[in-house]
Amino acid sequence: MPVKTEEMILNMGPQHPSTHGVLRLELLLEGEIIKGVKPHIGYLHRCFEKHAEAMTYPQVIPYVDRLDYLSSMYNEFGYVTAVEKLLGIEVPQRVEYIRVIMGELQRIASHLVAIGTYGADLGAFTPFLFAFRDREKILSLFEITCGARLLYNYIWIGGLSHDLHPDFVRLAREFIPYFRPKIKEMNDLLSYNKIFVERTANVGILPPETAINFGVSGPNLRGSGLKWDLRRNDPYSVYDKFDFNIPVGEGRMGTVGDCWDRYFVRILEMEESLKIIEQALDQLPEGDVTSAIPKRVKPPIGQVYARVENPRGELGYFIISDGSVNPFRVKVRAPSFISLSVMDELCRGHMIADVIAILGSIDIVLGEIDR
Amino acid sequence: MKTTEEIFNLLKEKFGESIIEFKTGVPVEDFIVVNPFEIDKVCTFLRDTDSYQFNNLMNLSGVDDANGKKITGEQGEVKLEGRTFSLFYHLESMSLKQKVTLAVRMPGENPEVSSVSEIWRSADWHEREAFDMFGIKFLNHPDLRRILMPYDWEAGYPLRKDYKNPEFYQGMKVPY
Amino acid sequence: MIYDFLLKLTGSEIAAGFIQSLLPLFVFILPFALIAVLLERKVSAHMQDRLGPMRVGYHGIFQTVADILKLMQKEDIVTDNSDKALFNIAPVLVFTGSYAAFAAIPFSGAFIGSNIDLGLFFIVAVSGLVVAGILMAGWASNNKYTLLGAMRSAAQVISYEIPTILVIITIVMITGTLNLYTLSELQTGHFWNWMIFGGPSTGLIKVAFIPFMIIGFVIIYISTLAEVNRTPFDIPEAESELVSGYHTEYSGMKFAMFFLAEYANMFAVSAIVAAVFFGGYQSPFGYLGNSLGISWFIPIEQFFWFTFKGIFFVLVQMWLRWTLPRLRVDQLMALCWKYLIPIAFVNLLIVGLITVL
Amino acid sequence: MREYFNNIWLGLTTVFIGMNVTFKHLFKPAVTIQYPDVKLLLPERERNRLYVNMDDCIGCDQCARACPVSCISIETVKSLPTDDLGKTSNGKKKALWLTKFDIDIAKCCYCQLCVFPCPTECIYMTDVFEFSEYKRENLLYSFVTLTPDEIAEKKNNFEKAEAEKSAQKAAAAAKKAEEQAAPKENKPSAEKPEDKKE
Repeated sequence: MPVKTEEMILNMGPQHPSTHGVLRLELLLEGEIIKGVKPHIGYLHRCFEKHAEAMTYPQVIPYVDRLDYLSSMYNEFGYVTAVEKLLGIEVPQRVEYIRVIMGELQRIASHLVAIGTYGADLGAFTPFLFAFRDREKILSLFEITCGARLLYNYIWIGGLSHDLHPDFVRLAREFIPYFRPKIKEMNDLLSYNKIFVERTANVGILPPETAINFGVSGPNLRGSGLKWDLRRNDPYSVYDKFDFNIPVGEGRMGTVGDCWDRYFVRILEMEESLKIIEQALDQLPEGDVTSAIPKRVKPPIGQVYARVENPRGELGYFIISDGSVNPFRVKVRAPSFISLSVMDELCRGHMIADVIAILGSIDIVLGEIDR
Repeated sequence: MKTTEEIFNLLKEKFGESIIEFKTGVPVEDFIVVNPFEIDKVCTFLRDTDSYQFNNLMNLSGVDDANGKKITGEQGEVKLEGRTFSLFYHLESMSLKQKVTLAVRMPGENPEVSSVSEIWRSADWHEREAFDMFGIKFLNHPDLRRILMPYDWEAGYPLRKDYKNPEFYQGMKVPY
Repeated sequence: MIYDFLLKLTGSEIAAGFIQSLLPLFVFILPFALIAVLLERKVSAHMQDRLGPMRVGYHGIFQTVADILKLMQKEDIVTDNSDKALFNIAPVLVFTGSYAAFAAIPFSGAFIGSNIDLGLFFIVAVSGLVVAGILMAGWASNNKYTLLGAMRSAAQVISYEIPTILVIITIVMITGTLNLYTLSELQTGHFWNWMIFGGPSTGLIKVAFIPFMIIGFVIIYISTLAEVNRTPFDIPEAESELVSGYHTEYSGMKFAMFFLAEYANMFAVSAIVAAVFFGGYQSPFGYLGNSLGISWFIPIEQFFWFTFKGIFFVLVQMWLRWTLPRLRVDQLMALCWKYLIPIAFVNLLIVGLITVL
Repeated sequence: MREYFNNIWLGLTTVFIGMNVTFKHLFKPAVTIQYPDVKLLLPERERNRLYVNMDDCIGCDQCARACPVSCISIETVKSLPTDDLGKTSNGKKKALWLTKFDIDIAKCCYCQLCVFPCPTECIYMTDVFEFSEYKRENLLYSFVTLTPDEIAEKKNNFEKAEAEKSAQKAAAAAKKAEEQAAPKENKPSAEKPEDKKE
């Protein structure tokens, strides 16, 4: 007699320890094997785009902070890049350098969360706390600069809210040699651990063609072996003045584009970010950071799409101005939003435990997905 | 590297009437306006032709142009006549490093457009979002559901400029 | 000895037996669980550059007491559509399984719950009750996560009993006894008489045993770790996947039962490892009681050494838990069936050959 | 076969490497602090609870307009020419009675946008961060220094003056009142320098 089997639907989330927020995944299971994944999002929808239409341009910045709350600096960076393009203003060199330093520090902080929570998702809790310990150092750097640890409102249109704190350069320079050995420690503890490798290598393979077609960007795309980084391929700000590598996935532990590659690209990127910070601190020019801030932001009628390389990928802002002080339309091209849409493709044929591994490796932030 | 104008001229040659207009002079960005029902063909062409290779859809955003004329109906209801919705497609060729912006315009009463989700899978969720926020219908979309709003949201499409919050949703008061 | 003492004290065999059977619970399991929970939290905290509980008492030593008080006050939630009878029995059964294992564990020369000849066999067999309890809990909760957790757990515990038993057979082959008391007595004297160093055998054979004994020890340690569902084998609970596995729906004291059972189990398997490979309650250097001529002091020393060894292995379990990520369910099975069992089997074969020689 | 033994080797060695790392950390001092007993020294730019120094406030409403979440609400009443409201610390003359200056700190998003436009630097962020309350109403901070009676009086005075004004229709008096009442609203803040491009 043939055994009768039934497909089971398992709801993962919205309250679940490792969905990184309020995400609901509807898993179609056969035993423990995934037949399909249907993400349901919108639990954190805060109507950013509607709100933005009622705000003036500078007032949007605190809202932008709250999109991807793990990389607020970079969200501001992207937004002001777009608005400045629309206004057609040049910002002083010092401002650009400080933005780059802040952006790269934020990238490290964000990757630390990604790596740490990834470890926690796979059951290793210690790397998670190690990562958060180091992230605190970066947040303290932000705190002395602008007074906030998470939602900065620091990068303003045309400038910055504050100049660097007198201690900042010294503390940032101290941070770099402190942090380098921590990356090695993380590698010892997690990256090369056999169990970790077993869990992540050859899991959730994302071939580069699929990645491009899905619009996946950032470390996820680079994990698939494609050397594509907007800092290099479509330079903005002063990124063309720095010397850094673009790490890509090489399939060292399995196939190119698996979870381990995506994870390890983040580890390598932290080192590259350190390099950029070092160079930027060396080259940091003097100047006034508030001199180019316009008194009244009132861009001409027009539209702009500007994008930056957020820690999670290509963060784009599409802004339409109708000539008033309020933006007519702000659309955010959120990298996590796109990354999450690949879930179904990545998860099929894997097991429940792999859903967690894959979800962690694409590093989503629900605040950005739901906006 | 081709400029938007060159692409426009080439497309105009190929597709004729489907390519409606070339907008330039707007600060920062030029764009090409395309017929909403031909956008999928144009996009397929742009992706698959060797000299374009627009393999990446960076962004797709709906816009309520808010341009209609207000007409008060017999029962006092306000209608916007002649309003349009737009969609902007930001394409990029990662191999040739060129970008182009396409746009389509749809009438406000029945905004319909061909889906490009077959061409770029990234368009899938973007289109669902545009449907969710503006009520733009994408023909041939595989799974056109609301994405950010609740599936049973009946008060309309929130990013339309004439959207009004409902009083109640599922018995809960909405403006808290 | 304790039994005789109790018999004299109470004058009734039933009372003496009853008191003696309760002794490990009150003298050992409960205090141990209190200490171990705190220890776990402290160890993990210090490994992660934190301090852990610091509020209740000096460095938080009464934290677990506070937690237990909290758990007792908690509402006992039974979900509507659960199978109530099974739901209530399951935690008891799980705890019974781990408690029963303590019956045959020789805490010291003078105190062994039940000195049965099939001690080792009894422990392995009675641990099987835990699986039944876990399956019950998973099924009765009527929740997909608990069910998955229970299924995983059953598969895991049953699979990992095989390498455990294979290693035990290896030992039995050398010593010729399943009685834990006799086994411990065999390893008396100094630490080089422990099984890990070849046991009581002498000469070249002893040296030849050592590498295989170490392999056997590693295998039994890994597989017992898996049997008690600790990281890296905690997939039945797999916090990040299955919320918390089979005990997701439990709260209050029923949850505490599972918790207690986990810690009791941790000690039980550590005790087996200690008894089988590390001389049980035997001191590594000889006894103070012997040299001082105080004979009643020896059992106390033995108790100390036994707890010391047990807690040491519990500590290593914690250490592993806070270092390693978790395996996936198929990898767990692969580790058992592709690595541990074949190696244990080859080990058994070689040790058998050496014994024959 | 080689892979098999390699797996075993890697499995054991990497586990030991990891255990070595955690073991070393067992003896490192903790990086955490015992929070309510020990508190971090907060940097000088710390951005926490808003505070308004009412002595300096001229009621210009610029902070309320800068706020992206509208958590500041200000109501003012024009003063009579006979009233003396004193001067702010940087020498500005006050011309408005503040009858309401409420900050709903529960709504505040700590963005500091209200601080920069203030012409007298009277609204600023302090380093107080422990102000949780059991009731949301308690988070509605009122900074007004006038008592309700005084507020009623000032309102009354103003209405009377208005009534008088309209009754008398004395153009000269009205002009004078307006001159004094006009708030120095559009004065750019000290923080925000003039934009050179405009």
